[in-house]
Amino acid sequence: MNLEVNIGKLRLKNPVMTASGTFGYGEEFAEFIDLSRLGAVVVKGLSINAKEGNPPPRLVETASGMLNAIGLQNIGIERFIKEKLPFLKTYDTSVIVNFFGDSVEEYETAAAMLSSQEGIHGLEMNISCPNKQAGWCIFGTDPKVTFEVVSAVRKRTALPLIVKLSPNVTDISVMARAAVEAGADALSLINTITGMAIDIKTRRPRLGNVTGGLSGPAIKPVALRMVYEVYKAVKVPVIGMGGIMSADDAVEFMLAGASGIAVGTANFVNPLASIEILDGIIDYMEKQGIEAISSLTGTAHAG
Amino acid sequence: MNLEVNIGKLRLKNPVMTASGTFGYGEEFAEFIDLSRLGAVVVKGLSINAKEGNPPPRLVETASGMLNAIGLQNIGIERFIKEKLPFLKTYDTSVIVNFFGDSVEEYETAAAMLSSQEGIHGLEMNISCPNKQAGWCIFGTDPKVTFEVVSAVRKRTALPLIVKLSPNVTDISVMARAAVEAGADALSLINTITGMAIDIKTRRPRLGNVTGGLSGPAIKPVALRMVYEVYKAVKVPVIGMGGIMSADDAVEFMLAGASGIAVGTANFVNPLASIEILDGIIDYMEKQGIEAISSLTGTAHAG
Amino acid sequence: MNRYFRAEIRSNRPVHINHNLLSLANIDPMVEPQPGQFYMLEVSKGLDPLLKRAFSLFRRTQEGFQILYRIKGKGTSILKDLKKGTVLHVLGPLGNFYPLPSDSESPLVIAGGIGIASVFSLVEKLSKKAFVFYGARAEQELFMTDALESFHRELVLCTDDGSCGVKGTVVDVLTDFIKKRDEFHQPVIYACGPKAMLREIAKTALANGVKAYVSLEEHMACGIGACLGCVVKTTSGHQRVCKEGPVFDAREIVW
Amino acid sequence: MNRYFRAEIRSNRPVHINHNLLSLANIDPMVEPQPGQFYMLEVSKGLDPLLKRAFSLFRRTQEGFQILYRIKGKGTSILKDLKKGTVLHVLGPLGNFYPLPSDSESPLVIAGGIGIASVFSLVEKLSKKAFVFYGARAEQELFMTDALESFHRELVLCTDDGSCGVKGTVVDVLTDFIKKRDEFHQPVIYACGPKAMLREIAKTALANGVKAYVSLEEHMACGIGACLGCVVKTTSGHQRVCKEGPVFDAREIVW
Ligand SMILES: Cc1cc2nc3c(=O)[nH]c(=O)nc-3n(C[C@H](O)[C@H](O)[C@H](O)COP(=O)(O)OP(=O)(O)OC[C@H]3O[C@@H](n4cnc5c(N)ncnc54)[C@H](O)[C@@H]3O)c2cc1C
Ligand SMILES: Cc1cc2nc3c(=O)[nH]c(=O)nc-3n(C[C@H](O)[C@H](O)[C@H](O)COP(=O)(O)OP(=O)(O)OC[C@H]3O[C@@H](n4cnc5c(N)ncnc54)[C@H](O)[C@@H]3O)c2cc1C
Ligand SMILES: Cc1cc2nc3c(=O)[nH]c(=O)nc-3n(C[C@H](O)[C@H](O)[C@H](O)COP(=O)(O)O)c2cc1C
Ligand SMILES: Cc1cc2nc3c(=O)[nH]c(=O)nc-3n(C[C@H](O)[C@H](O)[C@H](O)COP(=O)(O)O)c2cc1C
Ligand code: FES
Ligand code: FES
Repeated sequence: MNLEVNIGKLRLKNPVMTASGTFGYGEEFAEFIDLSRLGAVVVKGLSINAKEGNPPPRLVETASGMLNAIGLQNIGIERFIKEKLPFLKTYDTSVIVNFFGDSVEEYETAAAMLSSQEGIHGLEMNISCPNKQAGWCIFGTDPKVTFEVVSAVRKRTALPLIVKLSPNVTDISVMARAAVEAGADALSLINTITGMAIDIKTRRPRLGNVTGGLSGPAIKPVALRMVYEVYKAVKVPVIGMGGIMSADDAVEFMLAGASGIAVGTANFVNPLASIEILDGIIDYMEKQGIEAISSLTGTAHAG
Repeated sequence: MNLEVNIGKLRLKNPVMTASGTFGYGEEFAEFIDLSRLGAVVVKGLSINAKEGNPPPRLVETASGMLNAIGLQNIGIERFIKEKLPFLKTYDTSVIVNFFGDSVEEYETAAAMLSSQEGIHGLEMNISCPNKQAGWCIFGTDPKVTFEVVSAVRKRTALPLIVKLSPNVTDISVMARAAVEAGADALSLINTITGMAIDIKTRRPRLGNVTGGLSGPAIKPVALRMVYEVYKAVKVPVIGMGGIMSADDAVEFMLAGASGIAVGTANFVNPLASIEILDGIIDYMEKQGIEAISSLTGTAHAG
Repeated sequence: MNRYFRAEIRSNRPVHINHNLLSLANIDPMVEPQPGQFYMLEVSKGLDPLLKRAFSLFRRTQEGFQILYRIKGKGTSILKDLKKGTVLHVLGPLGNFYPLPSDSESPLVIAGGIGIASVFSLVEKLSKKAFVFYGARAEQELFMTDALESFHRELVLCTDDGSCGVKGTVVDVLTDFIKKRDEFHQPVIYACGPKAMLREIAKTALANGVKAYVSLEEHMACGIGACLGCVVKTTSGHQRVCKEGPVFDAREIVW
Repeated sequence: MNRYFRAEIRSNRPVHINHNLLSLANIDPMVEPQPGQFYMLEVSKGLDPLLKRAFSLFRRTQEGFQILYRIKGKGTSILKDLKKGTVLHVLGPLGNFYPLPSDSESPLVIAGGIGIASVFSLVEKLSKKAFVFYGARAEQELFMTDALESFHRELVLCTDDGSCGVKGTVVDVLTDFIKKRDEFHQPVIYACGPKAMLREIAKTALANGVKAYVSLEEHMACGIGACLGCVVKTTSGHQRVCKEGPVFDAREIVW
């Protein structure tokens, strides 16, 4: 049985990754699962400088989902490299670093800083965070701006470059094509869908930031549709995510067109989720007599 | 206690309506609830000629939601007027007719046909159905086209004109402004979010139409956020919907900016839902000492 | 008298691996059901699973009614764990029902697997001597045969593996049966089971000029004709399984 | 030895209107908890509610541990109906714990309402004579007072309506108490309760130069420091209640 998948130039031992922001810097989960079993660890989004993020409250549970407005709190690239990366290097897994910036220059600098590091196997560029700050959100919703910022970053890194798309757009395939034309090696989707919740007693928004990003099983049908559309629109590999809670969900994303998948909110519900999903995929392959997992990708499009 | 709300020129006895397509032509629910208690009955979307809709399967349940790909099956405006409207007229409620067309001309003709009928109190123009057929779906995702079709319809009807917005857009407030500039008296939102599901045994999409519209509690946070945004963007009344299952949900939409609300998928889960929500709103008003329900609208924006 | 009512679970016991018999007692007055009709049952008070589940009337009882169900997915897995005393909201009886045979017609009831749930009360009700063909994969998957036998109809059991009754499918048996049909003046078929089985039965019936009623399934949201989600293709366009069905004249279905 | 383990419900009984005591027995080996730590409990196997719920260690037992909880919303309403024998996935013990007093310090434990759940096992553990102030709205809302009394600490009960003990809030009592504090060399406060109460306690403590530890609550997704969802504002930036907390030095919180 062959579990390997290729995400552009990046070869992963299996298709199961962790979704950025739901797995900390990896170490938080090391006591529960063997990180070496994962296809890749994708860490919390980093910026050049540390960020405090949004004021609390930052979380609201919703029907089969949750809203978060973390606001990209992170320790900054330097501390990550010093304090977190050495730990991750001790595991036999690929390390993908999610990053963002407030300007094209910041994106370029961040990419360059990360690309000079040994032990980082790929970059995931977040152009899609719905926690609007300093107007940078537009990177992920206007194809021209997407093209510009991805092109700029492409020139600064030789690492496999994954661009993470926002679902908060009219036509995700337009965004996908813009990113690919600008040099993305792969695309990951979806990031959270912007939502909100109001407390009817206080009559105020529940989140400190008013709006937040919806994740979890509630959004799975939307995520799956977008992966299906993007698979049709571009030739590069797609990493699918959005509400994956089980191996069945993961397989659905692969059938829709994903080459790899990422487990997000499920990590909160069950710290073993990523590994249980991997085991479930293996089980599905055995039962269905599937030799290579990569043969599943996009088969729902046939016929 | 004053439950009345104004949707443009249309005065409703209370804010509770039924969402188009989830309440049939009203008669299906008449054995369960007293239709006269509703603020308005909004009927299934009509076109000039009857439509067969999409091939089955048309429904998939998802986490706290459902996908539908009905494909706008309906009996056509003439049969509606002959067979269904007389029944609705026997109730003391407002009748709002949801309609659509495959072209600007069809929209115009449909609006004119409906506007000559006594017993119809308002029109809801569906420009937002995600069940793509004949390319007409673009009416709801391109502000220029929205402006054009709404302007055309506006000239053909003196009835209160509600334009129903699609959530499948980058910026809902742009769409809202286009509809209002073209003459909409009110806006309703959200229609369903496009999604899909795949059967991992057959490896085929579960819906006959491949994609469908996601509704139910899963989408509530997104719907609420869009109502909040649209309330800020335009001056006309907003009818909020998307996952309203309880009076608390309904109140949340009003706080976000809705003048009226519509109960959709909840009607399937519980045929008494609309009336129970109305009763729950009355209860909330009593407990919170609220004199006029209309005073709630938009109060989450304050401060 | 209302088609939306509360019912209390009186018992909910396994009749076989993955199959349960649920006995409900109505708390509110209920409308009298007919064989072939169905109910939509609330399986959880939460938002997931969201929709009610459709189950045929298995049998009317003094205190209410029974449902025979297969544990299939999320909803039925929750249902199987519900205990005596639990109160559920129920919608029904819904849909049309099996039209009873005229005096000159001989009823021929065919059930495949869990399809027995839909025709059981029909067999019970049929006043004249009815033939009942009931098939499953193996003996253990034939349920409630004692009860069926107690009705004293002509009962033919079939299993794919021959572990009980005739070895073969009900369709094989039906085909044989129809061939020697002079003993029969005017057979009329009532069938419920997997779609593939029903399609074959329809074919056989049509080929032999025999009237056949089939009970169909489609995913449902409302159960009362409002959502248009449960349609099947018929010769006169899309028809709702929950309203024009679940029982259809086999000739009208575009298979 | 694992912080993600299965536990079986041994009992789940009301101790008052809307408050239950849940006794769990660990099936897998569990890590020894400390007073002030908490657990994330699975309340449903379905997808709604989705997240686990946070509850303080109430008391360590021989077979596992206990949770004292208030039935608040969706999750706890489901939890209260779970029966003996139900197996839950549990994450914990999580977070930091109450730092025990030094020999020269006199512990002063303050609980408001359900806040008793967090400090109960601390009271049990404190070797030296501790003062315990426990307040609620009315007598019926003071739980487990018998058990508290059995520890033979100095127990001061307060109720808003005076139906039991001192009439007034624990903050009033604390203020009085601190004024006459020469009988006390070095008090150290441990407090859990509504945020407004903790803020007042912090104010009083600061004003009187008394050390105070408060246990805070925030909505949580992961419970293990990964999501950054549960932060509170502190003098050294955002700190995670699930990791750096739930127990904080009152001086460090930006109230
Ligand atoms: C008119 C009618 C009568 C029925 N009578 C019986 C009966 O007497 N006994 C019995 O065991 N089953 C019966 N079924 C099938 C029963 O409704 C499904 O097995 C059940 O809904 C499965 O629910 P689940 O949550 O366990 O499965 P899941 O697969 O988790 O359900 C997911 C969704 O698909 C729907 N669904 C799945 N399978 C079916 C199906 N075959 N038909 C309709 N909807 C489905 C569910 O209702 C739910 O909305 C009947 C179906 C219909 C339409
Ligand atoms: C560290 C910690 C220890 C706690 N210890 C206890 C305890 O021992 N006994 C007790 O009764 N309660 C305790 N709580 C509060 C308890 O977590 C909430 O009452 C519970 O989560 C409510 O869940 P629900 O589904 O019933 O309410 P809902 O309001 O329906 O919950 C909706 C969402 O909000 C979250 N939430 C709601 N209220 C709180 C809250 N006060 N704190 C954190 N999250 C909340 C829920 O976890 C859920 O995600 C503790 C909270 C924390 C953070
Ligand atoms: C608490 C939280 C924090 C997140 N932080 C980031 C982030 O820093 N960068 C990013 O690209 N995506 C972030 N995401 C989005 C996830 O990586 C993922 O795209 C999204 O949650 C959908 O997947 P899921 O439904 O499986 O969680 C975050 C999501 C959550 C829930
Ligand atoms: C089965 C079904 C059919 C629908 N048909 C229509 C329609 O004909 N016209 C329309 O404007 N919206 C239609 N809708 C959208 C609803 O009116 C509503 O906007 C949407 O379902 C969100 O609300 P809910 O989550 O409360 O269901 C339909 C929705 C469902 C579930
Ligand atoms: S289930 Fe809604 S029309 Fe049949
Ligand atoms: S709950 Fe996730 S960091 Fe605290």
